[in-house]
Amino acid sequence: MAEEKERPRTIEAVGTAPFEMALGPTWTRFFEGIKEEKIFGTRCKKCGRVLVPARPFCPRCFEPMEEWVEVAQEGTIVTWSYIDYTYFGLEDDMIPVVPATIKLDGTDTSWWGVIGGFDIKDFDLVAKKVKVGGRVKAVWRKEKRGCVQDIEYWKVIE
Amino acid sequence: MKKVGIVEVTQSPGAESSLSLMEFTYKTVKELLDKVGMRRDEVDTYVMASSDVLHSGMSCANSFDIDATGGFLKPFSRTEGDAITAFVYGCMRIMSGNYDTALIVGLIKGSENADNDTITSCFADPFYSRPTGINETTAAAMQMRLYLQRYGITEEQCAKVVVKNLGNALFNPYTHIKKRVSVEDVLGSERICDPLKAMECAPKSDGVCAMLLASEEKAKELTDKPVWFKGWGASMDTFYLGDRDLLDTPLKSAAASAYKMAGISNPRKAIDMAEICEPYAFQELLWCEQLGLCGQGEGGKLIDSGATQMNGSLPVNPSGGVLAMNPYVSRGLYRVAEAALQIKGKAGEHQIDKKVNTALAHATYGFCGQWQGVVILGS
Amino acid sequence: MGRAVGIIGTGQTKHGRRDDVSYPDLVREAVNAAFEDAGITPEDIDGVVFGSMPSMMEGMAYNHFYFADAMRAVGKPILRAETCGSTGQSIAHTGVHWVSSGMADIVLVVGSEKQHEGDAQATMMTILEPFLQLSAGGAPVAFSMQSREWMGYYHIAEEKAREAAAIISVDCHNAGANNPLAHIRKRFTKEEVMNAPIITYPVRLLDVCPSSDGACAVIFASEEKAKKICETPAWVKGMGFRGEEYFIGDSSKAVWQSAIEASREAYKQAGITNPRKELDVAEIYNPFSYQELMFLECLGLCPLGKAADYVIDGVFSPGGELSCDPSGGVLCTNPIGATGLIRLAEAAMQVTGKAGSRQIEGAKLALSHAMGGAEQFNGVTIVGSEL
Amino acid sequence: MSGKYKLIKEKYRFEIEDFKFPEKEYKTGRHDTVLPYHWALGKTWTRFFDGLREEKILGTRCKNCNKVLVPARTFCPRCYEDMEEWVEVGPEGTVDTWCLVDYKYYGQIKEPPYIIAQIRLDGADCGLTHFIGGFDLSDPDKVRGKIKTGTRVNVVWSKEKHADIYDIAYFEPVK
Repeated sequence: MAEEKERPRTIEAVGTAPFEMALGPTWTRFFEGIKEEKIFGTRCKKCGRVLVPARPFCPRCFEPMEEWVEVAQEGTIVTWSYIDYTYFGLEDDMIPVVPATIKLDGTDTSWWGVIGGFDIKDFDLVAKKVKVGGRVKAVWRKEKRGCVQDIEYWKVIE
Repeated sequence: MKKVGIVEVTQSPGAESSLSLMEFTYKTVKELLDKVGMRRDEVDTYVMASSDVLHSGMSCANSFDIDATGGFLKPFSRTEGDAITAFVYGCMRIMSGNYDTALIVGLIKGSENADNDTITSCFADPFYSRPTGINETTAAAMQMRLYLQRYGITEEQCAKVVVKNLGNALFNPYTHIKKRVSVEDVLGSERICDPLKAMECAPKSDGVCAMLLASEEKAKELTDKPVWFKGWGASMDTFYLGDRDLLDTPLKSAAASAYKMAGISNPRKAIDMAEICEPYAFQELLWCEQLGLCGQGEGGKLIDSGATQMNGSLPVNPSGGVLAMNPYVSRGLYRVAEAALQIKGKAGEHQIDKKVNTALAHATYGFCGQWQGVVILGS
Repeated sequence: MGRAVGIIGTGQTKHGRRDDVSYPDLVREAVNAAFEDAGITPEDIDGVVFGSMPSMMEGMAYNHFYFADAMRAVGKPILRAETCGSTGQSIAHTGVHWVSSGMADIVLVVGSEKQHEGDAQATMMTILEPFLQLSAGGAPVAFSMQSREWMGYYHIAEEKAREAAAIISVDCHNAGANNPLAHIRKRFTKEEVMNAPIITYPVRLLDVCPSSDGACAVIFASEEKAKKICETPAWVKGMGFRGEEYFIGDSSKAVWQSAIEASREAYKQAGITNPRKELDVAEIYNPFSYQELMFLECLGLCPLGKAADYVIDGVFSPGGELSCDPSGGVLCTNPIGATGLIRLAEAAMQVTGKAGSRQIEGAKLALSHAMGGAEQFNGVTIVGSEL
Repeated sequence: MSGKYKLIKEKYRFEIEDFKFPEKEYKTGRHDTVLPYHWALGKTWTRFFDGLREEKILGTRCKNCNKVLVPARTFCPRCYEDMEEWVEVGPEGTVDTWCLVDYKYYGQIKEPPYIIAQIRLDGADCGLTHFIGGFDLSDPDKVRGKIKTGTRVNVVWSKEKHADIYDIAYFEPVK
């Protein structure tokens, strides 16, 4: 602490700024699906890929993506990690978190989710249950807010 | 130096948009590519401009924006700050000989951000300027006070800029504010930051502007009437307002460099029309002076003379300017785009009567115009 | 390529926690050092390029306004480029294009960050679209997941990857201890690194870069001016920059396409066909030791999927075939907006024999690199002692 | 900028409670940023603010151009020389220019109306940005009658001092 006092002064502040984003037709429709426990992707007419979450256009072909596809709620873990540190906005009681990218069946991309449904405080248990290539399934929250966190977690299928 | 031509431009509709930022950007870029008949991957390089604090709360704006700008796995860069810098950087990339075509995009959805002044307060240092309330509006109001005093410019003359520009905007489908107003309306509007009145301040708008640039050979291949990049200049002022003469801005040196590069000795004679960035009405007059389009202290006379009207001898902001449409980050690229459209003769209902051979586009941001940039285009 | 461009001076601050100076004074420290190194005065500068991380990092928007005086940019044209972590490379490319285009003869490029003025990971979270992407974990999570994906993709045993990552960490920390400007100047053993606590699996504490305050300035000049001003300019031989899709899952991050293509373009311009053999030094952007493994592959310095073997064999260690990050790399110093430019400054110092205690004997050709975004952007610049 | 905010833990997000956007006819999502800052003053600002705490306004003189700049600077922005000679300026000065703020925006520093001015303190060669107050600001025309370029003003100190710019409460016209 002695060292703290000797430091030249700093001014402490919290900066806040509000923002409000338009979801636009594509993501409005996507979240309507989420509220009904459905996951929608869109298919590119040119390259044929199905992207999740649904997109207005294919970033590679640059063509509008107009074909909507309801995709599976089960998929394969592409990769995962284990968050065990904090920063401003991620407090002690919010960790650990097991984030993963999951390739849903029938899609050509993976998207982010958190894995849960068991005691994730035990890292060894997590490392035993969560595997690259392992299968997972969506578990929904009862109350939906219209964001990806409406999927409470992804449950490992043993 | 190599020549660079503007092949084509597109602008998003002026009204507030219900599209997501990604869709909003994509539409304008896609329209540009379709117009020139190119695929995304056929363009050599991409330079985009967006701003982290004016980007709907998402920082590292280029991360989110790359998809919609079309830059996937293409040589790519991004300028942060006014999009006129993306235009200039795009020109540099072509002039260096590395690339033949460059797609430039400036984008913002002002409707998704907090008030303009919430954001512009963040330009100020946190110890002194910010806690004493400096933002672009309060800085501009202090600048206006000096301008009125030193040169006897009247508040009516400043109000006339609003009347002219909003009047012009009625003929431009890509503007945000569509309203015919009188000098009395402007003078009677709320005195929000005396001497500035509410109607003398630009709104915050949603706007994407996209532009395809090409090397001389390629430009001639892609369009019958390329608009040529003839010169540019930019300059920066010292940071603290108290250290400056607020009426002697770096625009003079920015303009001087641009004119030199374009070979212009008498700007008033050489320039056929100008698109000037005037987030505050009086600034159009002050900037005209500093650009050498009229004498020092003669900005008031210039607007009184009618020369800057759409049918005048030196039309200024026939598009309606920033007072009618203020997509903060992309507004400088809008100025270039509008100047280019006038040279091409494709400005539609707001095409000015006289033939435009040389046009000036100006951009500024920061307190009292701390950064100033000028681009000269030619037929 | 247009006009040839040379680096005639570089300057860096002492990096670390720099609460002793205000942000503009920090920037001025690097700018002064660059002018001193180049032996020119600010009057000689035609233009300035500035870059840093997003405004949210230090709570200052468009801070080139604030630094106008510190950079001696008053009365001069200034451009600002920014591409997250790869900003340092992007601003360098802006400077090179500016000179190369013929519109300026001498350009000063400045990158800076004062990470201790904000919360880096909380800031990183603001990169993610808030409704569609999971929002927790900051940069370590994104890059840890990438590491795990890479291990899974090439079936690299976890222990092997962990050992290779530890070797990189040990080498970088040894090099950092040797660099008077580095933030972290402490050596560690392989065992210490391998057994450090997990931050974000599989990444451990000593696999992670620090948060640093620091600035870097590099002065670029046209061929004619460079030859006149400087006895030994570092010539820009090649550049490349590529970006991938925003949504992380849209492309494979195990095979990092943007790094592959960015380096390919740079090698092509520089006429390099066998980078591991031809390069003398590589300053790779390695905020996490695992990422360096991936970069060794994607920058073409070893075959895809083989980086761990090469590193364990000592190919990229001191005395090996190619010296990587003799400055200590990002693992020892990471003022983000400056980091990519520091890579280039260090590469330029190496090929001009100015690297002091960290000089690689006889270095003639060096690669510098940076990456940024949500695992999206990669930029490469190659410099050489000969035009 | 500061406001009331809360952390929505299950979303890993903050929400600012004291701000509302205008109603929109289309679907939107609120996404607020709340971030902590620790801005380093460095030695020059530290000494300047220490001076304010002792009711002294300090500038620095450039050994090259001889100008006195306030607030104190580490270096002269024109000459780029270190500024090492400290000089006390004020407490009176003249108004260079000013504006009367009477509108609201999110993150505003104080309740309008208030006057922001550039004040050239006696002994200084530049303006100092600060407030002018101490009288009724409700009628802009009356204020225009009272404050002009060249009006003499005098510093009014805050009773409680925190070694920051608000140790000066405002400037008031000299009676």
